[in-house]
Amino acid sequence: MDILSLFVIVPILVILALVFSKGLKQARIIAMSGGIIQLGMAINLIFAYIRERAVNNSIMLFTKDLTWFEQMNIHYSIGVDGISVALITLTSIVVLAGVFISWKIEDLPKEFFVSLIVLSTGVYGFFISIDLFTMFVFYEIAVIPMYLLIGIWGSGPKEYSAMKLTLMLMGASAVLLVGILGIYFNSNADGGALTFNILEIAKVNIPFEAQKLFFPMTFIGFAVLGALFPFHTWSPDGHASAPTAVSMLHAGVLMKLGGYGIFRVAMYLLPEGALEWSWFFIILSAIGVIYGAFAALRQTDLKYINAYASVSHLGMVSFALLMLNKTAWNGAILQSLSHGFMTALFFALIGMIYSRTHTRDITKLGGLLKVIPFISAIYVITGLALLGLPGFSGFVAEMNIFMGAFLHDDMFHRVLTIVSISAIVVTAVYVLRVVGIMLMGPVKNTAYLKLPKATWYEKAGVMLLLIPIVGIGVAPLWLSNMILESLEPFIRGVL
Amino acid sequence: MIPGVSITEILTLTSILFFIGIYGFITRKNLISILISVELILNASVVNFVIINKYLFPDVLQGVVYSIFIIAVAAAETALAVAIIINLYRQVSSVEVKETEVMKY
Amino acid sequence: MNLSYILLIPFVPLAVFLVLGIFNQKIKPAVSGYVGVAGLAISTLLSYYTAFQYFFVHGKADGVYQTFVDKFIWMHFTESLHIDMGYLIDPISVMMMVVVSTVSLMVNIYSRGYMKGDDGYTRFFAYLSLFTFSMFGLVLATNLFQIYIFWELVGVSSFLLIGYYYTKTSAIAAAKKAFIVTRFADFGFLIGIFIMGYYTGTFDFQELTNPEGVVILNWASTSFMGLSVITWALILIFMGGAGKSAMFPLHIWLPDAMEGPTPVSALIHAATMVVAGVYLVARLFPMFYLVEGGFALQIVAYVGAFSSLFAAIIAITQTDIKRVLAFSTMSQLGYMMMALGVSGFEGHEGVGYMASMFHLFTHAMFKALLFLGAGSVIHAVHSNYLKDMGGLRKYMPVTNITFLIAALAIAGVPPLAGFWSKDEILVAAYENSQFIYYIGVFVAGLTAFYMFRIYFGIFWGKDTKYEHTPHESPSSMTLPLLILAFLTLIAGFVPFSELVTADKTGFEAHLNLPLAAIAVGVGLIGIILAWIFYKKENDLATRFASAFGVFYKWTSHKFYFDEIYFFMARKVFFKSVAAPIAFFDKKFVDGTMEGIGNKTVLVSRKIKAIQSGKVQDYAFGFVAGVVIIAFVFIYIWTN
Amino acid sequence: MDLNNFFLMRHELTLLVIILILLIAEIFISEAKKSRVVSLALLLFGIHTVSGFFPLAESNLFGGMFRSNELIHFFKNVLNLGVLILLLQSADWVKEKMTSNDRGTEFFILLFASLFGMYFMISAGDFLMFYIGLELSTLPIAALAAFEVMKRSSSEAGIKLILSAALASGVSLFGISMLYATAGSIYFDEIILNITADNLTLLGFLLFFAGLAFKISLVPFHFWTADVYEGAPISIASYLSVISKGAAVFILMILLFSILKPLMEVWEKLIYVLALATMFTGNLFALRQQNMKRFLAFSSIAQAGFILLGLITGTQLGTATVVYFVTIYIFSNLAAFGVVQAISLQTGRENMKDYEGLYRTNPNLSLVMMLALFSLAGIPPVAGFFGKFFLFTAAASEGYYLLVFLAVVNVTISLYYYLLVIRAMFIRKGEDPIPFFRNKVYMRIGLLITVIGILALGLYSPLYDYIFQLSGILK
Repeated sequence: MDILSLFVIVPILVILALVFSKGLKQARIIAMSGGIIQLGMAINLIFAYIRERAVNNSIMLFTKDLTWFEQMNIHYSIGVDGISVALITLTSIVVLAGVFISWKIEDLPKEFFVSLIVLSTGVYGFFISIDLFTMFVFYEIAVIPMYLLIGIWGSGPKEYSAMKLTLMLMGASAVLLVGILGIYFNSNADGGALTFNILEIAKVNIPFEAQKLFFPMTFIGFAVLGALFPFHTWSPDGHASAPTAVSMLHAGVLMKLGGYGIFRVAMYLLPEGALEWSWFFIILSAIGVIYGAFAALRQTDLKYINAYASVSHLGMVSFALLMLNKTAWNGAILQSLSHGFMTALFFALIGMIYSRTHTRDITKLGGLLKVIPFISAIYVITGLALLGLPGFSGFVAEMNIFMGAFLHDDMFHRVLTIVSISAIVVTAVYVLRVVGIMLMGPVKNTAYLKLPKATWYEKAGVMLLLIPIVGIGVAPLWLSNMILESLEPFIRGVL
Repeated sequence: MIPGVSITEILTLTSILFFIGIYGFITRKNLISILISVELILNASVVNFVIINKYLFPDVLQGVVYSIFIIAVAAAETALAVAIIINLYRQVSSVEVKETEVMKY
Repeated sequence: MNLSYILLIPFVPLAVFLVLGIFNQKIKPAVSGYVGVAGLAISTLLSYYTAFQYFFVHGKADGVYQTFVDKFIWMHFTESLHIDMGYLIDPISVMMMVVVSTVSLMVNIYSRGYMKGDDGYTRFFAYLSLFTFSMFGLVLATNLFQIYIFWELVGVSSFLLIGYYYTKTSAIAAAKKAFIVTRFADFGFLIGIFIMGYYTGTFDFQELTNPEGVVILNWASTSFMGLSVITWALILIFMGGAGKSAMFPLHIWLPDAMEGPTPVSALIHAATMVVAGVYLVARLFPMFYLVEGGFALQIVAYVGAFSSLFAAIIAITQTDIKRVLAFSTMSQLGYMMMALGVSGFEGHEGVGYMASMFHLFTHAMFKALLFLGAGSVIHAVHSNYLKDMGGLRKYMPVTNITFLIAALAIAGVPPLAGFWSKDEILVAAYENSQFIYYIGVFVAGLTAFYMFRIYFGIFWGKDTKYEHTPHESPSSMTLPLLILAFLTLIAGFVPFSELVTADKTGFEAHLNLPLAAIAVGVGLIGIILAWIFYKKENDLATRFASAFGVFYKWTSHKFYFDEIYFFMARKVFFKSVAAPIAFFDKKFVDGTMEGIGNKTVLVSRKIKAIQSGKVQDYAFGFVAGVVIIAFVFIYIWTN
Repeated sequence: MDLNNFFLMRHELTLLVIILILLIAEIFISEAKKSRVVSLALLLFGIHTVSGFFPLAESNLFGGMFRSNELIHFFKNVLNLGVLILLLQSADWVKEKMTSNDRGTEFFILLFASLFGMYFMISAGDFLMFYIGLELSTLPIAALAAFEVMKRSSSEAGIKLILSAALASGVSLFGISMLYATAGSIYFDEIILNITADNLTLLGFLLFFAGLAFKISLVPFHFWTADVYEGAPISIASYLSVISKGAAVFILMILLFSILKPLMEVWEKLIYVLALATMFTGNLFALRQQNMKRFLAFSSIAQAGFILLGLITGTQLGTATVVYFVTIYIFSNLAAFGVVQAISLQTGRENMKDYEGLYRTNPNLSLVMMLALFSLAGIPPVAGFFGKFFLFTAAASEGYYLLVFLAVVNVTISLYYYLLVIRAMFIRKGEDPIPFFRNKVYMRIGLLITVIGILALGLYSPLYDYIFQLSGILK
């Protein structure tokens, strides 16, 4: 059994185990052990990858190829490069943290964990697959459970949000599907056979007209998941209604599928299309960056604030991707990672606060730093990380993005770059606004004076997410090297 | 082969017959008369087959055979339809088509 | 020379921070205080050792102070462009290390008394250590990006310390203000760095500031809007410096920052962090001086001069002693900037540079002393306001004496520290531009006046009746006062012109008597005025105030800058940008998406009548369909 | 032709035998033991289904009126499977009918007769055989639609079906007569030789097409569908929605791809238009349905629209994808109808509102339903996704990207109303959820088979490749 397929098989086994489990206790134990195993696998994968990379410099490592639909030339073909490895690790960590955070879920626990793990399976599959069809399959597998997760275990207008989220993402995948088919039927442009295999297609130079037609479809198809302005409106409602762990997984991991897909499919396979269209999407992304920040400035619901923050930060990801140079791309990947950790951590903390105070309205909260010091302190730290404080992952990522964006010295890029950079100020404002109103100040509600302190599993979840944030922030070099070398083929492909 | 009558005239006749049937089907209020209109439609095609066979391809009798089958099937069809209509009559003691508008939208 | 031990200087405080931070709840306050002090003591000793080694033993090679660098690559941008981490040892960094460690140590000792009994005592020391670590990092930075990194960290620790009393709304507001304003400045700084990096291909100070280096030699390669991009970069970088050093118009955060505990004000907002801006300019001085004929440097000079004047004027009218000190700080920082601005590079022309560093050094000592003194006063009378003070000399002699020394020093009375450095600055200004010189002299007078205004106000003046009689502070607080007072006395005699100069060679500094005389004279005038006004209780001051009328009002309201900024932030950005965007998002962007959905459902309601349930309608539909299709495909849509 | 290639009609013959046996059984089995007929019928049909899978040579009988080949065999087997599942699902219901009022054997007889008709329709070699098959497959269903004599809605459904069917067959007959006039023969093989795209031929083709479109219930020939489904017994509704629709699609495909190929540039436009009309109409009507049967009726209309995406190509790929999709669709839809059947059998409730909170009382049923709906909506990893994806691939292979795009938009719309059901079952709690009940064994087996089908058909790729290789036979 090869090291990658395990990432699909182990979750399935866990699901089976869950199906036969009884009650909350068993369910969460199984889910947790499953999560730990996957985390172990992910870490093992990193080392295995580094070892393998030393001796083998093919684009994808640990590749495996099983023919699936012979006649359509569809394969179950998998492989990883540095980028996928990093994102897989992110996933495994967030999933485990999510399990910890939803330790006390009462309603249908079994089903909850099952759906959660189905989702993660989809994500893993998406990251490891290098066959467009397989990729697409996993993509949808990852998206659909959201409906049940939000619908059943959510809060507020959950049915509405769940439906909205699912439909918008499915609509996106509709556009995406057309794009993929377009790529597929142009993959024989050099006289070869039709294929879904990304690496094969990358060798083909698809006719310019086709690229021009299908790049935007593929891009938007993925970008909706990446909350690209103006297709982001599913995310605030969705996140607000979703249960904590789901918000974590969704914002932390699922939205990363967008950026990854844009990079691996849209830009890698349709480089000329990317060049042709970059200006347009750069504008959208830049708008998204600043727009999300300002929108966050106005919200009073913690989850909305964080959701709009995500819009802003993921805007940076697509912004960076469209800069079409190594530095910015490196930044984009790092940003995906760091945003994954940070936003997951944020949602976790919000969940803890909510579970204690039963409100997410910052105007109703206050002085939490005095009442629940641990959670509040971590919240402050995460906030600082979010506003790009050195020593945390966000800084590293943003610096790469901005530097990369600065490598274009024409007016257009300069202006938009500076606009995007100005977001760091706004970010500071809305982060400090929350910190100031909610954590500091006098305790508004005396009932809060005896809120329970953080429990062990909450601490575990938080630490799990905090460590990588700091780790990347303090010693980014090894990670960024791992990513940079994986960017080589893209450079060759796109530039 | 009727002398002095060309195929076009007969075909015109059958077409008229056909559309009379259609018209009847759409306008009649009574289920039985709707059935009759159906018969008209079918007969139009029956005549068609026979005529076409006779005038255009007289050597093989495909059309004629076909028409016989149509007649047979039409009979069966009508019988069944009447049976069902009777069944409805048992319940609502009427054979008006407007009795069959319970299910809609 | 082997300098690896220098790493300990920043990392000991870091370790202290981590220990205190993580075991915050577990550690007993007393212990944490000792831990903090001990940690700082180590750093201080090491920095003194380094200073000694550098300046007097190994530092000089054939008359020039060498620069020792040790660094490693922290992160790659491109193959050539990367962020390094490491330490850079040259005169100013060593000097700064001494300043930082000294003041920091003093403050740590002082705080053990000042913060006694405060819950969060441990937290306080943790923050202090964090700040010290970041400050060392900033000082030792080898390149622009490293300095930026620690720049931000310093800002954050300042945020944390200002907001230390986090239940006090004013404190929170001040902390946020400080962070956001500096953040805005750093936005410029960052862009400056990027421009610099993009056009010069390096962040490294040595390559950037090397007078014969490629960077400086072909500064004119690219230009933008009539100025060299390098100049733009420098201006933007200076923006960052101005933000930290509270230069006009980015000064508004500094007065409010006084909401923090007094030791913090002494450490961060008087002695160390706020001089970071000056340090940054000094760090890049060759560029400022040599690129485009020192255009950027001119800006520095005038901003500095104006800020010093502006702040001095405001300081006169403030009634909160800490705010007076804050504005005085701002004014002194302006002095330093001004000095850099008017400085030359080679040999004796570099006197301004030397003077500014000198003033930085001395100012750190006596301003820290002033703050700590004020702190001990506040500690005694539990108020920041002059009206609640007076006649304290009887109760707290030590504070009185030390405060007086410091006041004299800042007023530039020989032979105290302030006199020497201030004199050098005025010399530099005089040699460069009369205008700036006169401003400098005038400010010197103002400084003397407002400083003695509060001195007399606190220790002399009316005999206030105190509900519980104030008493001298504990030894843990007076000790640092005495030490600093001592330093203030001697600091002036440090031969800076040999040690810290622009071209690192050192020159023969000589006292320019006439200028010195003028300066001292003005200072004395100020003191005497203050004596007249505030020595005894009288209404002269109020009468003068009313005489100035509007001007006084404006001044006492700090020329309404806070209001302007508040307006910008609240009304313009929050109400006129953020709110509309949020609205737009809900109504339009979201509205469209929902509209699509609702329309679909609506349509499906509209068309339901087609399924009428009448079999004949169905038949009609059927036939009509056939007819239309037949018509279309036979007559219209045929090719 | 001699006896042993007469045996090439194995499917038809065995089915005929079964019908006869049932007739005899009807006569000789006593009232008390009537319900055994069900088991008997199931047994016999099971045998028939299995026997259908034994290989069978190509055949061309009655001077080309009846022809059969591997693809057709395969499809007959698929139909058999479908009917078998359907029988399993409706066995209990039929038993109930028998005990209440002594009827039920004719249910099987009529059903098999209709299936018998479909066999002939599929393997028709000329228009006469085709027509007989068509009618033979329609009329019994009309009778069955009116099977529940005590229910007014049932007989209304019967009337609507028979009348519409009569009209449709009348129209298509008129069309056939025209084709006969222009081509000079009713034999497909001869028509191919001398068919040309002149106006009369076109008109004939269009009229004829309408007749088949009626069975597939394409817009605007679909109006009868919803009402009949709602009124008729559930098993009949599902029979109409899967078996007869599937058969009609299949024969339509054969005709289009073989004898009507010369008219291609007409019918591809026609199908383009009808596909869009059908998908949108079906979905838009399905949006607000409350009655599950009606809901599934409109959803099945929409599905028919998707099928057209495969038909439009006229290539081997198209054939393969259509057959593949229909196979999957049969399983998915039968699963959905099966659950509806089970619930209405136990509680007589058929509205979406009654399904609220179903998961908490009957998890297994709701899971089956969820799988079925996901398969219909085309969500991986269940089979429906692969079916749809391949249909779209086929359409895209001919460059119909816009059509594909609109189709996928429709998938999203359809997802909406499928999710409504899932919402009712999983998310809503409901005032009085359907209490827990256990299904009878037949029903369970029936549902089990469908579930296995839904899961396996997609993931087990060789099936598709097999179909593709079979599809080579056409053209």
